[in-house]
Amino acid sequence: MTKKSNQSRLYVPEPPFRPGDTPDYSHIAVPVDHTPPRPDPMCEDHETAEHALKLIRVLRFNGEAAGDWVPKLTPDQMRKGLRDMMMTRAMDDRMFNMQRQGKMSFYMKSRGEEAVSVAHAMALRIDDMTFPTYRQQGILIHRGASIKEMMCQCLSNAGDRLQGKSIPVLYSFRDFGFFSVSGNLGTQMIQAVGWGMAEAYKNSDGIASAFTGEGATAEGDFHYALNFASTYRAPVILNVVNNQWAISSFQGIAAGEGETFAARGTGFGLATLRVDGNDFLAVYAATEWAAERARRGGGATLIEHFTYRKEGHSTSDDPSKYRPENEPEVWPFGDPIDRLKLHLIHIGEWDEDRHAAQEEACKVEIRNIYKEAEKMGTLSSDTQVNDFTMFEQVYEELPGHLKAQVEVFKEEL
Amino acid sequence: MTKKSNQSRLYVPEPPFRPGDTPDYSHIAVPVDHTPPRPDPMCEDHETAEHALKLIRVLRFNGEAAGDWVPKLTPDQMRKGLRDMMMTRAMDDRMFNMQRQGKMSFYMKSRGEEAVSVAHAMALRIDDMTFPTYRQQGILIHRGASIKEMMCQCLSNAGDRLQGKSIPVLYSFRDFGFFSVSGNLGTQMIQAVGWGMAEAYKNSDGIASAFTGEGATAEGDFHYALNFASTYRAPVILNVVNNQWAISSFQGIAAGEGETFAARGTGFGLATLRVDGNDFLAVYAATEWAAERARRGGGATLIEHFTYRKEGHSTSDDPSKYRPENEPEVWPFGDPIDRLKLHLIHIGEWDEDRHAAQEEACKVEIRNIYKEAEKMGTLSSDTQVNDFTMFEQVYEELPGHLKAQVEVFKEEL
Amino acid sequence: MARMNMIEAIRDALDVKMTEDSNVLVFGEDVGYFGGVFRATAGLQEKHGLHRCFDTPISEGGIVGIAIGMAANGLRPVAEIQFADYIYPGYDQIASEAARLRYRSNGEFSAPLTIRTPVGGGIYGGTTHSQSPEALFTHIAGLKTVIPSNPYDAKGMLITAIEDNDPVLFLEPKRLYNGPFYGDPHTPSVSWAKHELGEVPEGHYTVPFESVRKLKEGEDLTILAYGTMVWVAEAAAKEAGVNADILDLRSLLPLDIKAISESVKKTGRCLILHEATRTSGFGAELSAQVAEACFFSLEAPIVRVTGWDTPYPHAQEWAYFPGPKRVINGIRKVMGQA
Amino acid sequence: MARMNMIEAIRDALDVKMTEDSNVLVFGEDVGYFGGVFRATAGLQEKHGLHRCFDTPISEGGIVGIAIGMAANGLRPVAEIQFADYIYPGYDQIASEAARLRYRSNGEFSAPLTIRTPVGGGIYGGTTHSQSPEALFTHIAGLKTVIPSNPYDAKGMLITAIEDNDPVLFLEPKRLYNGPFYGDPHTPSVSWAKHELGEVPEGHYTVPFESVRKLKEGEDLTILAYGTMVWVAEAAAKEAGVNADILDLRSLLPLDIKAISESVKKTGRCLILHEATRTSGFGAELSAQVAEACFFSLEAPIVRVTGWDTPYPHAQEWAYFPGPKRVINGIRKVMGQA
Ligand SMILES: Cc1ncc(C[n+]2csc(CCOP(=O)(O)OP(=O)(O)O)c2C)c(N)n1
Ligand SMILES: Cc1ncc(C[n+]2csc(CCOP(=O)(O)OP(=O)(O)O)c2C)c(N)n1
Ligand SMILES: [Mg+2]
Ligand SMILES: [Mg+2]
Repeated sequence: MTKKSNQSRLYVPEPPFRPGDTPDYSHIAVPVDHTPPRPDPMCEDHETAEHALKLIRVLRFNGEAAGDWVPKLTPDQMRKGLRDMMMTRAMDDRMFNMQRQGKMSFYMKSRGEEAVSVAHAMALRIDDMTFPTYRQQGILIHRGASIKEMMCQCLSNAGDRLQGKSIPVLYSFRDFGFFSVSGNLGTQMIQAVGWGMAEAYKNSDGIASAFTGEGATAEGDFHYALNFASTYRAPVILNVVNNQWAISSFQGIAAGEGETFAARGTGFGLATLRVDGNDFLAVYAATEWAAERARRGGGATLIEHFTYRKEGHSTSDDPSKYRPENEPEVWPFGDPIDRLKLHLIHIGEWDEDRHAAQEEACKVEIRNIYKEAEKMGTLSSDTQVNDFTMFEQVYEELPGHLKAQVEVFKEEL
Repeated sequence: MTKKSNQSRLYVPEPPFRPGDTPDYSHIAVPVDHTPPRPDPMCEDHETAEHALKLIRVLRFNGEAAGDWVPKLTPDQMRKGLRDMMMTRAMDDRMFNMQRQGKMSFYMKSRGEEAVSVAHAMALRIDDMTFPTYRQQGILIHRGASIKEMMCQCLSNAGDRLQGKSIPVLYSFRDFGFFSVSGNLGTQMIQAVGWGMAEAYKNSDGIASAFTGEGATAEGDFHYALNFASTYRAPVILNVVNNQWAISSFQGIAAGEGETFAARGTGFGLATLRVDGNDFLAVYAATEWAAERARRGGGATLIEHFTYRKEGHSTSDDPSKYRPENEPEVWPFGDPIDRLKLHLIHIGEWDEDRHAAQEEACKVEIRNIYKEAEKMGTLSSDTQVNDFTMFEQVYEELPGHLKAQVEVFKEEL
Repeated sequence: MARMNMIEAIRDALDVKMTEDSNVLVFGEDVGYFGGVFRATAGLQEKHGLHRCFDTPISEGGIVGIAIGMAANGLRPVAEIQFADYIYPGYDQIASEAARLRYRSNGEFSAPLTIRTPVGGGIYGGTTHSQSPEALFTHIAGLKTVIPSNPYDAKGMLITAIEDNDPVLFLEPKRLYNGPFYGDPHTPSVSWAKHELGEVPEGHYTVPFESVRKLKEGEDLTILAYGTMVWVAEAAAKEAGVNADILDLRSLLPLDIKAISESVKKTGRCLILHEATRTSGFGAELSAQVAEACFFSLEAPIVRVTGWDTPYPHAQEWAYFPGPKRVINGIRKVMGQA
Repeated sequence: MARMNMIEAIRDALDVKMTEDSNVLVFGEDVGYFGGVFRATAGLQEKHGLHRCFDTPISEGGIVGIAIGMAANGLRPVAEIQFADYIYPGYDQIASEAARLRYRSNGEFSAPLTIRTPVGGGIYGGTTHSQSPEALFTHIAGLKTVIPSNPYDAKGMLITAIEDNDPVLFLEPKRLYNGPFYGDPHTPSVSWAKHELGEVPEGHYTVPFESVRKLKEGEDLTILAYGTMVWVAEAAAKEAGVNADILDLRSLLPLDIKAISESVKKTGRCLILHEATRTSGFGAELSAQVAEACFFSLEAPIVRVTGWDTPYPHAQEWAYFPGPKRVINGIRKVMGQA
């Protein structure tokens, strides 16, 4: 914590580095014994209080997996995780470029955060409903949703299951346990608690898992979620993806004097874990722990995924305006794909050649899918969404006043 | 914490006792060594983490004052505190009765919670702005606001400084550092942070102190207050008055699995104190500590005042509908007036006779003030507020459309 | 058939639906053991269990938020907001989320929830217990906003609301809970026991939203009202000696504009009443729609009689409330007599 | 005099006031170092210091909440809400608190704050970056709601807003930031550099709120518009070949009803435009007030041309937007040609 003045003064936090500075993150260098022990998932909440301040890690930088939290994943499962992350990244790259070519209005990448979504999804059941933000496309890829349908959504074309109603990336895939993404930050957190309460009410053992960026924890909905999850012991996982940035605002604006986002849950008596979000195995292990706890009636867990947003906030953003250009590289937690790759190589289940081949394969596969998707139209081509669909799904049935508006609209065509 | 099921089930907390039960609070019996040590007011926030879970106490039940937190108050000061509490209670009783006689539309008592407001006010400077709820009338009484004016507000009569605009008890006394009370719960918490930020911005050493009931901590505004106070290190005190009840809902509905309300601040890196709210000296000491911290640039403190709402929520409420009638008596923390009285007697600065005389004197004084106030009208008499004042103070100046409405109103007279 | 006041009718609707459908849950501040500050849920926890009717934290945003999650997950939540004046912390969840979930997911998810909340003045509630915020919700596409004026409608419309597959805001004019209110606080209250609309059928029945209820058939002018103002309209029309077509709108969105315009085309004159603040109140929309539909039939300007553009004052409550005098002045204006 | 686009004009207003008055603080999400996602505050932190222009947590309720506390304590906060679509978490603080603080304290406290926020569509922002929620604020007594349509007004009105002793909601039509927009997304954009209203005086000047700006003098009909629709009105009237009195309202509450009714009395016909959802939009209030004031001069029904009663769709943006075709159809209707 910064030293205090001896007089009350308006204090405004600032990030350590701005464009032009040479970023140096040695102060958050990563200690080997940082990882707290793994308690029983049905432990008392206060047994995880220290977890909120530490950082659960499994993957060492040398590729080794070590400690209490090493999950039981087969090489095949890990290879699937690796591939899902690589597909996610390949898709992000492709879509970003296509946006630059005017094929869609907007896009948001998740580079650097792929482990958070993919490993998390892998540790859940497919019927556990996730309440994502716009940076958890990895959940859909892992769960096997149609990438073409995802792309068509971004292109707002004839293949868009949402018929052009929503901006790119705000997917909805009920059958893949992926709740309709809202453009309003934070709102999904408390909705997930309601979903989880309904599961509990029905005596089902399904759970809900909600995501928010660290920036959006400042919304009231985050507070509601912590509070209601605590009161009704709802079977939910509340995930804070702390990727250090909220558009141009560094995490200190949302965190303030608070040491971690995980610690926000301590006062509510929730279980609280803080995990290296660039560590696929750690994310998996933490999620598995929290899912078991929720499913068995132990209540909610708040997980902070400590990671880094390697690219701009969205295609509308230029991060070099507010942070050093090389900050993503010097960020000390590495890259989630590289780290899982190294681990697989380390245990003899992967090699550089296979990796390079897979990278190329993902790229090609994404390119091919994209081509198919684009055949169904783009926003800049004649949009192939029938304009009249805009009147549908406001209500289950078209009320009288909307029928009248449809008629007025016809006159202008 | 209640034992968990081994399966997720909708859990709904319930209070330990309902009407018909014999309440037994021996489980929260009051340990002598419960009080945590008094750290330096400029300490690091985590040094107060345990304070959030314990209970600062000064007054033993035998009248002794003991421990680290004994404040330096002269007998005169304590007698003034005692008298202010007694006046507050006398006024509450009188106003309650007068409401029952139809003299005003509504009233809210603070019985059992007088130390929270009076001792808190005594430890602040009069120019420190308080942001109260409807149960801190003790602040005004301590600071010497006109009781007659307070009563006239409740009576909505010609002496009402608010000219009938607000319901009873929602006072506004700027000159006495008492912010206009809102009927919307919680909103004042974040406003107080803004006020404090303004003090800091102006390099003044004034601070703000805001109050919420434990029930209303569930509102987003409480979260905003913790967050912004933390981020901008605002010179404020955020007080949660945990009087166990929010209308008919016991504190467990708001608290959930959280152990204390003070602990809500830990995750934000705020200083957190939990104090026996029925202990005048402890409230004074905690407030003094937090005020010093805020004034010297140490930032905000969250104080939970652990107390008990001895009467109904308001004149519209009948607590025997939802809690045992004798619960207030068996509540193990005693009465704030009795406890300070006993202390003064214990140190030889007070006696039963003087106390009885003072009780009578307060009653008489309040009765006399009330008589004067009632001479200026009541809501049930011809209201002496000019109806046209309802159009004033919507804006600084009457805009055109309101001028027109004034004319329409004239037609109906 | 039973005689019920409006609170009893509402409670009965909840009871009927809770009995019929285990997906119906009821929650809100103080609604559980205690049964709500207006007693609308009294006895429901005891009868249906702790899990069916329970207290929530004081967090209107949280209440609506969990209702959305539950509704999307197949339940039929009925949330109470203690006073409509306190609905704003939940405004984002209502307007941005509940109302738009179906649209943004193109029908994949929806939020069939009901929010009940008391509105209106007449109990000396001042600025924060008297508001009528309906117009802030009729502007929100995807939401339905309805308001009954009597026990019969209250029960039938609440059942309709709970069964509706879209989110419904169900406004309860608190001044009508015990009996019709004719606008004069100084005459003794009448009770629903003495009014035919206090006759409430047992069991299940529904009252459709988009269906204006005609209180009185008349030729001189049309009066459009809803909630408390329906009864004030009746009293004022009588006192003014006019023969009014008085329409109780029941539902504001969707609106039964057909019945409304038929009436105005017949009478040629239209008076619109509401208790809410005038500017951008729902009366504005009614005025615009009536003028659009009936311009060539109108013999006089449409008149709106409303609350003032001020917060609802405490002591001046009856000077704020659009009582019989203001309504009669309005009638005179529409009739060209003023 | 300098040529400015609307963003520059807004920034200049902030700069002028920050220079003049150390009580003026500017804050909001991303407004500090970065200067705001629309760049309206770019450079202000560097020039005036970290304490004068800073980032906030993503908490619209918190932003408005601290602004109220600061304003009550003598400062002049100017808060930015990144998009008007995100203002709802702050709705309670605006409507219940900022707008009513003066009233409930009978003038002892007040909240002279300004909230700036971009509104309207035209950038493919979909349901959550395109809304025009003005009508949700014009219903709130105690608040002022204004909306400039060009750089000159933007600067002058923002200075007026900051100096106003009551809370002001300052809506910025984002589609106009770079130039007037005539409603056809397919014709190349025009820039303010080429428009006379891009001439912005240096230093301090004010534009009063309650003062309609007449774009064009005409006899055939009156067109009431604000924000983006002002320019669409101009283009459509031209294309329709009518001679319209086009009024840019500037301020919705308070409203310059005098100038409006003078115009309608002159032309006998009135078209009202807005981008927002139709039902209970501000057009309803305008329609009601115009009819009340000008009934006997009206030769045809007032026509409202608005966005549809749906959320703002993404791909169908231009089918939703009330563009020139819809406006021309509206003109024909008012002129009795359809
Ligand atoms: C209620 C609301 N306020 C503001 C915004 C605008 N906005 C979109 S993303 C964003 C930053 C979010 O940062 P964070 O929560 O950290 O998520 P990240 O983008 O880093 O994944 C902001 C301010 C919004 N979408 N919704
Ligand atoms: C936003 C809002 N929601 C609900 C209410 C209704 N209400 C008034 S007081 C109260 C209970 C408050 O309990 P608590 O915060 O514990 O304060 P206490 O009355 O115990 O002092 C409620 C629900 C309100 N005034 N404002
Ligand atoms: Mg982030
Ligand atoms: Mg309480």
